[in-house]
Amino acid sequence: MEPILKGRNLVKRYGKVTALDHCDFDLYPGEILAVIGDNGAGKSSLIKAVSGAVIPDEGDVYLEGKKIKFTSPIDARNVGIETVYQTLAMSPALSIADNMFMGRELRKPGWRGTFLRQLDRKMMEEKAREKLTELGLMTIQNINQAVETLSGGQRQGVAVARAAAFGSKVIILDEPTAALGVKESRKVLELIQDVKSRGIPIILISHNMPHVFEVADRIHVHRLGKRLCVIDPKDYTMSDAVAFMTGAKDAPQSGDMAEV
Amino acid sequence: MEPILKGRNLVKRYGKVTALDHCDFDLYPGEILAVIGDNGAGKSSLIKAVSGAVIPDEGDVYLEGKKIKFTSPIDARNVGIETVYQTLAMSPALSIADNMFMGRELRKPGWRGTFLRQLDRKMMEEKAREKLTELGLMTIQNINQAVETLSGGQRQGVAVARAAAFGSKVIILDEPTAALGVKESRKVLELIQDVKSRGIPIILISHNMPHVFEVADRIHVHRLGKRLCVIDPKDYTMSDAVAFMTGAKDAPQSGDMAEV
Amino acid sequence: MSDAENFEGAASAAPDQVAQFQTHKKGFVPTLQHWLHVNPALVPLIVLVLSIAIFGLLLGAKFFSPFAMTLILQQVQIVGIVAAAQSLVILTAGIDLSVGAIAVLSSVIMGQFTFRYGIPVEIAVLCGLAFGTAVGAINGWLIAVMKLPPFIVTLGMWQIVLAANFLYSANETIRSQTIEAEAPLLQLLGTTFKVGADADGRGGATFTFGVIAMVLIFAFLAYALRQTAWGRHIYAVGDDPEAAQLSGVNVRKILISVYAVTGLICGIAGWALIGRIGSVSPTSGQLLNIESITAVVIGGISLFGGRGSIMGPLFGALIVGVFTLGLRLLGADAQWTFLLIGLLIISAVAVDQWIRKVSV
Amino acid sequence: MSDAENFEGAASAAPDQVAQFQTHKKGFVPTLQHWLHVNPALVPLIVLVLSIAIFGLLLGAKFFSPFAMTLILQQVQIVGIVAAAQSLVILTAGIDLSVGAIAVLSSVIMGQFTFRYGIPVEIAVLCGLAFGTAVGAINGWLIAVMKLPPFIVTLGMWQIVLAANFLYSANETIRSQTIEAEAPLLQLLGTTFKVGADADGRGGATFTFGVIAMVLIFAFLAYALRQTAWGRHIYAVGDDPEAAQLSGVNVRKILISVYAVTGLICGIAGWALIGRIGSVSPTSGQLLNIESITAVVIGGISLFGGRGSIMGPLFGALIVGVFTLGLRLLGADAQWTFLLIGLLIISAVAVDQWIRKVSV
Amino acid sequence: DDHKTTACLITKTDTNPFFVKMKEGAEAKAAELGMELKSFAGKVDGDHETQVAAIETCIADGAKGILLTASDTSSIVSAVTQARDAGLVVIALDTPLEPIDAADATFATDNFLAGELIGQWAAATLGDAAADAKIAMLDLAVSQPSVGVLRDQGFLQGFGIDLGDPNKWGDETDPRIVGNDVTQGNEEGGRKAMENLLAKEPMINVVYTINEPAAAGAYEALRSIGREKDVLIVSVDGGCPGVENVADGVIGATSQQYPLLMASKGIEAIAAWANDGAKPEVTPGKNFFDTGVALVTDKAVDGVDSISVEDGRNLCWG
Ligand SMILES: Nc1ncnc2c1ncn2[C@@H]1O[C@H](COP(=O)(O)OP(=O)(O)OP(=O)(O)O)[C@@H](O)[C@H]1O
Ligand SMILES: Nc1ncnc2c1ncn2[C@@H]1O[C@H](COP(=O)(O)OP(=O)(O)OP(=O)(O)O)[C@@H](O)[C@H]1O
Ligand SMILES: O[C@@H]1[C@@H](O)[C@H](O)OC[C@H]1O
Ligand SMILES: [Mg+2]
Ligand SMILES: [Mg+2]
Repeated sequence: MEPILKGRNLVKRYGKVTALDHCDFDLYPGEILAVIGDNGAGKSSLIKAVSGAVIPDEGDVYLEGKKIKFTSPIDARNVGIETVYQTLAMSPALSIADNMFMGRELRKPGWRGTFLRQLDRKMMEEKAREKLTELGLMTIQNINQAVETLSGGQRQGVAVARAAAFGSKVIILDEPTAALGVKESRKVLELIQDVKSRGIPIILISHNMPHVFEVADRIHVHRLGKRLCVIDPKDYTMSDAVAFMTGAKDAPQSGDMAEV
Repeated sequence: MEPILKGRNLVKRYGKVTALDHCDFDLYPGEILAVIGDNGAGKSSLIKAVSGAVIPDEGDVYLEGKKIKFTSPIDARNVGIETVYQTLAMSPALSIADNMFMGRELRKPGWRGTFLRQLDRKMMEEKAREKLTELGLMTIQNINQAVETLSGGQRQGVAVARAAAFGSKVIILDEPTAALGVKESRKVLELIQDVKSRGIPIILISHNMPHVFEVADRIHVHRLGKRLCVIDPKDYTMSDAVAFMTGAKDAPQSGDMAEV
Repeated sequence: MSDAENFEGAASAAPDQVAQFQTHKKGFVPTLQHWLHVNPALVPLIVLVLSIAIFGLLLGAKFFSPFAMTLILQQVQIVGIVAAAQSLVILTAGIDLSVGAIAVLSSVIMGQFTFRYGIPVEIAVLCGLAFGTAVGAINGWLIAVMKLPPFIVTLGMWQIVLAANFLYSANETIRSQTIEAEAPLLQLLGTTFKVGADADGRGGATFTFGVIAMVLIFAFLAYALRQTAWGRHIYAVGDDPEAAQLSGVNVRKILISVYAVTGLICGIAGWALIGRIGSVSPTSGQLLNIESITAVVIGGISLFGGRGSIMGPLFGALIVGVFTLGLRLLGADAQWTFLLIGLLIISAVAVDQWIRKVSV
Repeated sequence: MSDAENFEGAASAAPDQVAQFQTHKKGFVPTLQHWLHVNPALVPLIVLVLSIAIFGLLLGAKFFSPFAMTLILQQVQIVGIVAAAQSLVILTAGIDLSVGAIAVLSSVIMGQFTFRYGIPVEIAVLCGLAFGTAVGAINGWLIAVMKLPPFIVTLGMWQIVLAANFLYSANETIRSQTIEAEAPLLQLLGTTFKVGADADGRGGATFTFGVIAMVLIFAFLAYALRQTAWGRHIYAVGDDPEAAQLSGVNVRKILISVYAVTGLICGIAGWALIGRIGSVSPTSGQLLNIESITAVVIGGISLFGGRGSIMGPLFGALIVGVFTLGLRLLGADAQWTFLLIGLLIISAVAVDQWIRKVSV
Repeated sequence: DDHKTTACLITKTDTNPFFVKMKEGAEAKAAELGMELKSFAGKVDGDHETQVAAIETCIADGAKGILLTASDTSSIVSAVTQARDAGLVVIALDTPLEPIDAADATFATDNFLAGELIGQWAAATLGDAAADAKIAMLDLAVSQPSVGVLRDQGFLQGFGIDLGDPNKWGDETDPRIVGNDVTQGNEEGGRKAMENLLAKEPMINVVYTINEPAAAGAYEALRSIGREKDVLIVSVDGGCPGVENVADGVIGATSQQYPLLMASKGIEAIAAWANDGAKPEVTPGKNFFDTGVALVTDKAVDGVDSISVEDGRNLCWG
């Protein structure tokens, strides 16, 4: 089977630090791929490289088998790849609704939209509220509240809701539950399952092993800027996974690696 | 027993939002007190109010039974209360060593320190490296690296190391392991135990129930801006705790509340 | 810890109820503060109304007349138009020091193209506006694509355009009478109409097309900023350009378009300048950059970008106009007026800050 | 998932080894880039050396002589001293528009206290310096305690101090000859000494105490910024004031002290101004704010604060000086020089940006 | 007092001692005649809009007349016309408007003549050496305001140099001119401009300066390289510090103008207009009232009228 998103030989250097060191990467259609690894292993750098947020120094990215060059995250979004970055990428002074629809605002129907390019604020607010309610995030009191007035977890919820609402080909989540409470985390996991059931593949970066083992179809273990191995959560235990990613145990031979 | 740090009737409002709603709070000597609660429940606001980062609108804070008014985090630090804020509070462009010693730089011995007020950079770098190594964070390659070049987890590690190194009376950690990997989280938990064994009480905010139940002596459950109850982890299960904090179950009567 | 695996399930029974905190009432002043916090453009408006009231009390009919009131409008029209443009730039966390130079060279181009080369005046005006837009676009390109700091790009551009202005115009003024006779379109924005003047056309409220143009530009930008995606993106870019980029805003396009629109508006300001002073004068407008920035900041737009309402700078410009005229009518001499305007600038912002602060 | 409880234990066997990536060599240019990235102050230094070399080639001995080289030093000394002060402020993410006005009024105070009131000149000089410090401290107080934006505070202060300057001095110049006869201390920083002049004292390298003062101020600030806690705190405040506050920096104290030191240095600049122009003239120094900011930005200090090295602005000021003199010697007239300096400003920063960028 | 006649004085700036004295002269005269004076000024030389606003303010204020030194002599005309239509008398001081009859009257120095006098004096002082003089021209500003152009061109005319276009400086081709540089009319600018030109040609021996502060700055530059004794500096203004500088040999000669006279004449004219609608007369043979200009030097030369430093001191201002 052809991976929907593929990276080959990706290299990204920051000064003397090599964040990605000839790294490969595969995401297959319809799957949930977890990416795990130590802090600083290069996970965020990897997903930035495949989502247009940074341009890799070397190596190629393929979407559905075709080589692509994303020069900005907008390119990736335009082909349906939606990312929640670890830093969340929100405009603090703008409202939740503004942030959710940033870059793909809805315009009023008719001449006011076409000629005056007027936004349909009501519609956007309604939809935003709907998405947040789905995630159980309506402890947020006002959809027009500035994002900077939200708690850390509330912010993360908004970012995840945005990605889920708009991703049509791939959804990438970089530690989406890091700041979330138990209840909110559950909602996100449910959402991930839900997105998968719509046939959209997901990349999930997480340090939470129980969550990873609960939802992942395959686990990409990242170590020292490279893909160390890919394992099937049904074949290995959490202890194994932790041992691989921390270097406590040697990685399984590629013959044993998880195949789709 | 007299609490070492005590809050009574604390109120903090942000515009229409009441983040703290007549909230009480007690930390006893030598204990690890976990604070748990939904996103937006007001946990961060609470610890900000007792560490001088915000000035509560109403209510009082007591340190060792004496009423105190912190007007800035510096006041709190001066009496030995060290806090890792959820936002980490680092200067991105400055080095790890600079950040660790921010506000309590070491000066060279002798006249160069006294008269020229020259910093002892070497000493600071050495100590910083030592602390980070203790936390297993020496995947960081260079102690003079700017903090903005660190991965999210590495940054969090630096912040925790700073607090652990300098806290002498109380250490407050607001979600210290949120961005940390498995290995790094373990190190932080070990560190917490270690600090406790030095007799210093700790406040730990976390959404990670296994971690909370592993290390906490008492658990302060926060809900809707108030202390809902305090439970002893030995008397309740994680499910109970989650049920209390999310409102799925009613809180135990105060008679049942955990006492020291 | 036997429930380790499924403890999270306990959350599922949780109520989905929205948190309800009691709302707190604290009387008039906090309510006002909160209301102003939500509508920050009202702060300069209130300062404006107060200062008109105070000068009106001190000076009586001399100041509080339709004539004097509309005079202020005329006196601030150029600064006002430029401040509208400057606001856009400042909302993106930029700054444009070249606004005055662009306005002046645009007006010189309109004049010289008409008189030196005999180009039809309509086309000359368009050339002037196109020139302003082009210089603005170059600023934007240098800032967005070359990633140079706005302060330095527009500082350089200021000097370049100003020197070009003197070189090109040979510092020649085109006289009002000549323009009036041969190319009245250049003076279009100076056309006045009076309301309530006496039989000789004296006194009464006097408006000019330039004043109306200023108001229209503000209204247009207010619409664009609130009601179009372009406007929301301007705020996002000013707030955090990296986040904006990651969340799908074409930051380059926004920046280039903002500086280009700024250049265009400066071109219009140049045209209005001809209307206001009658002639085409290459030495005008030297202080427009500082004056427009002052208006913007008194109007409550943050120099760090992303925050503030476009109507603020209009009130900001008017506040300065009211103070200048009021103080002069009170008989303060020029240096005292400068000194007091300096104090005004600081206190206007201090009042603003006071109103915004506290836990509102 | 039976290992749910203790899976984390698996990490304990992990090696504590530090990650080792292979270092990559890519030849000279990347190495240079990396090196410059680590030492950003070198970028303006290189631009400076290159521009001296180019003008030297074009102009030969006329330019590349001890006389011309030290002339540039003398011409930039005032801007240089003020740029040192401005750098401090800009490192805290502030800006000081009042620098020139403070310098001038300080010099007027030194002169008028001596001549109008007959105060001993030593004390008059101290009063001038104290005045500068006090105005700076007021700026700092308004910014740090009242939380007003630096741009607006110093814009207001600029107007206030400048107007006060004209009101106080009554625009009276104190002549060089009078000062020389009665209070030579005022001209101290103008004292020259020559190295390698001919028998008549012509040609050769000419230094003034003012130039030396400028170099000493830079050296002192470079030390303070790198080697003292005060300096590190300045960077922290500029980087993220909230984070600095939370991590134990007394942000207020730092801001007030920075603006006060800036005022003091401006006072010294005022003293040097007397040395340079011989007389005490209230109309001097009007462009010092723009000129000093230009030097700072060409010198590579970010206007957003927290980043840059203090030596950069010294080179920045010298770059502008080299271009001004070089272009004049090449025969460019005043207007063209003005235009070319505009281009220089943009291109110097563009080169800087180019050198810094790419994945260094 | 509301019944007092109000007069306005609008100057280019009020930071230049010349205008400060003008204002003092006007104030003194107004006080003497029981009038009220309001003065206005641009922020910088060339600040035209502030002057327009000032005229409007005077109209709003019900003033009887305006004394004006215009920054932009032709652009200001429409504002002046507006004022005259509103019944005010407008008198140009120091700087004639374009056209000159746009104002009701003009009391001014003949700036071209002021330049011509110092040019003639310099040429005569050098004698034969004038043929290979090396001249530095220290002008006002890159925008080439008219006072600066008139004095510069007057100087060159007096020195015997072909002017090219008499409406701008810098287009002359005479090799004796080392170069033009701008000073902003202050000491600092004077010094820097002088240094720049000296670096170009160290043997400069004649320096024209737009005004006396610029001359003082140029002198400092010469002094620092030890050439102050062998260079002839000429200037315009005749302010008291300038005259002292002539006495001390810093400046060789300066053309003195009389701002106090302009101002007091102007106030008198407004008073007359307010009383009986009378308009002022002009100097016979000229289209303005010439307040006069005199060359101040102790080294008089044949063929150029001059007054002594002592006389200059008695007439000086500021
Ligand atoms: N902009 C940058 N400049 C310099 N170095 C960087 C930059 N971004 C990342 N790095 C470095 O690259 C390495 C990989 O970082 P990355 O953020 O990809 O790690 P990660 O696996 O996502 O870690 P975490 O789990 O902590 O988020 C780290 O050593 C980091 O210091
Ligand atoms: N600066 C602020 N301005 C306005 N509202 C704020 C501000 N800080 C916090 N709040 C609001 O106060 C409430 C409590 O926030 P707080 O950060 O204390 O929650 P928390 O319990 O720490 O949540 P989390 O687990 O997500 O960190 C939230 O509703 C939040 O939106
Ligand atoms: O005549 C004036 C002159 O003397 C002064 O020095 O500068 C401005 C001029 O208008
Ligand atoms: Mg990461
Ligand atoms: Mg929190």
